[in-house]
Amino acid sequence: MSEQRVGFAAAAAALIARDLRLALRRSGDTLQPLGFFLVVTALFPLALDPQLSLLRDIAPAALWVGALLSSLLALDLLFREDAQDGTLEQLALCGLPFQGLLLAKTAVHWLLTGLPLVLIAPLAATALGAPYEAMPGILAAVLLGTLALSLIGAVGAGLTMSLKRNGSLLALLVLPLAAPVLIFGARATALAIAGEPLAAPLYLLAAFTVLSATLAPWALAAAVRIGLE
Amino acid sequence: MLKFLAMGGYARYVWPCYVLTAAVVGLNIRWALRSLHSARAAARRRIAAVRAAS
Amino acid sequence: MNELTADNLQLWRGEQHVLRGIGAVVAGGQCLQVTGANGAGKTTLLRALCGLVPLEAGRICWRGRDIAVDAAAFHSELNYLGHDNGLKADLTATENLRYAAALRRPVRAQDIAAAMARTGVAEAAGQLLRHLSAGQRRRVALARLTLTGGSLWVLDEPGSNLDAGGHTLLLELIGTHLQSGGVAVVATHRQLALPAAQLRSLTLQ
Amino acid sequence: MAWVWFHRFGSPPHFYRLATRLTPWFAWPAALLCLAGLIGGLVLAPPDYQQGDGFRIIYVHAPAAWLSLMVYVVMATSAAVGLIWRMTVAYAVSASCAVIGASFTALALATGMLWGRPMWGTYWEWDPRLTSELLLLFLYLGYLGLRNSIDDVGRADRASAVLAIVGVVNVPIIHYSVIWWNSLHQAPSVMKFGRPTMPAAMLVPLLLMLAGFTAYFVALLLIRARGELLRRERNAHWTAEAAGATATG
Repeated sequence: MSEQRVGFAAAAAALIARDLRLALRRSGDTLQPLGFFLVVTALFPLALDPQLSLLRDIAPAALWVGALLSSLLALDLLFREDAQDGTLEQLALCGLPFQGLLLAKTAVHWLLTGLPLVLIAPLAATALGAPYEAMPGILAAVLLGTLALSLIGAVGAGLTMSLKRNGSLLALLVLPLAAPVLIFGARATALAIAGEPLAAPLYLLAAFTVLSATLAPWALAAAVRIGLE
Repeated sequence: MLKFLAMGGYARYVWPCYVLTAAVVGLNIRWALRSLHSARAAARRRIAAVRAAS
Repeated sequence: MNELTADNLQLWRGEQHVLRGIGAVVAGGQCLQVTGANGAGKTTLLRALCGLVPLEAGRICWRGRDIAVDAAAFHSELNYLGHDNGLKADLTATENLRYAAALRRPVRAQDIAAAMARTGVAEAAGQLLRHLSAGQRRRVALARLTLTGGSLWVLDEPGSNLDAGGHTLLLELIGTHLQSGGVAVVATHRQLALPAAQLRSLTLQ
Repeated sequence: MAWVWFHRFGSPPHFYRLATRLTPWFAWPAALLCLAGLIGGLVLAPPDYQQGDGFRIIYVHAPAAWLSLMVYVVMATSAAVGLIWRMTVAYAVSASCAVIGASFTALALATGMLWGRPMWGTYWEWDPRLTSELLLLFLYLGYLGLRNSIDDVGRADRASAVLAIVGVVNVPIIHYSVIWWNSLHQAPSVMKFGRPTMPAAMLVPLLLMLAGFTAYFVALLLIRARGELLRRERNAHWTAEAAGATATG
């Protein structure tokens, strides 16, 4: 039987198209983390003081703790369902580079949960008293931060995808590893709000994101293979 | 001897540290030995079962 | 020459010694029928043959080469159907088949329609898998099998949820696969009505 | 049915016998080194000009902090060896490290807080070292959480190996980002304790304690690894003799 093979790019594109179509069909799954992010950031003023000047100091913390937790919330869906209905093992057995396919899946996951977070972060920041000039800085920091979170979180999701009662284990695995993202991201946001140059933390955050992008594929493929056993 | 125990007024902080350390050191020894003995016992049970079966 | 060989496979699942020195040779045009009680390790053996489960000892070779050495080449010729169908409930049958095939071979829309007609689910083409019966979903999975081909089929109880017509269809599909020189490993509870020459059998305790 | 077989890489029976023989060679030196270190540290070393006798906590705090980090590195390297060459012995070593590492990280935290109390007036101070130690404890808890939630030994080994490797790459990054974060808000904390500035009478006991704790860890590791090896070499013939089953027959 002549076996013309399909290239990796075509297969990855099909996988991305499939996941996007699925997400559109079940838009609930993608909107939930966003709702969660807005609720968390809205809680801080209630807990503190309506004065914008005061909120401005805690805005970075509120934004980034909210971003961290909502990314975490969305991560659990990443592999769990595909592992249960058998599509993930088909990916593992199709003979194409598994790391690439999993990276494509993580990219779609970021498009659906990370990017919307980036887009509404300015909205939440303004609600917390951030001046208009701070928006570009906040956008850049949240963009890099959510990318790093998706990459590290995907490894955690792979490790816990086939565990029955996963509960807070995913958070316990991912949050310590994401501490640098929180530190550099919040610092960059604080500088952006204060109008000072924020190159230093932004570059450090970018460096961490690049490191995650190099380390995650290997760890992701290894974790998912073990989960499929 | 009493002056030694007083630790120059820091006794409240120094001795608890040493007690804690002794506890952790001791506990780890106990856990390690217990883990080894339970593993050997399990191995003995498994081997007895295999011998009984074959 | 298509040939699958396995020798001295050893594997534990927790405290249970599931695979105890399993050996088998399946040449082109032959089907290895794996039988055994529930929990005897049929699924574990099949997943081990696909390379999904790392073995504690033993070797599996496809065309004389250890599958761990060049897994990508082995997997590109392998087609695995597990207990669950490997299909998405929120996609229609056609979409499922298109995306499944996209991982392996370029296929045209009419190939998909032909495969679904072949397995008797043509009428369910546009419906979400979620709305189909278990038997229909299994037939869509069989359509995926015929669509993506592959010289080695590893099927884990392919007949589950199938009606009588479904079983005869399954035997036809396996028959044509074997005639074209393909190799099949099938875990089943019912004896496969295949000619003796093509059938080898392995029972797990 | 022949169930006599040996794992391809690294021969478990050899390691088991070696571990049994070597344990006392690490246990006794550990005890002697620690005894010498304690006498030196608690009795002979002069009080610190700034912290008085309070500084003597260093003789348990520093070794515990050193152990917490070294054990994680040993755990990750043996996990990597296990994952790459699929060596049961490496997985046994890796599995033995976690509890030891976690308990000494907790000890380092506790002693750090007790040491901080007279200095800072509070039990907890977001000092870069204490914060890194706290994050390291979370890494250990994550590792232990993952390992305990998988029942099959083989899968638990491989999954926790991946986590340990990802963790060990992040440990320095977390440490330096915490230092970077801490240096933003305040001057480095007063507990600056550069080792070279310590006079010999203070330094020697510290080195003795560090060596003693390391030897103690190796002895513990050898004991635990023997047990873990038996759990993983389920059917090999040599386990009978190791488990003392031959005597009872």
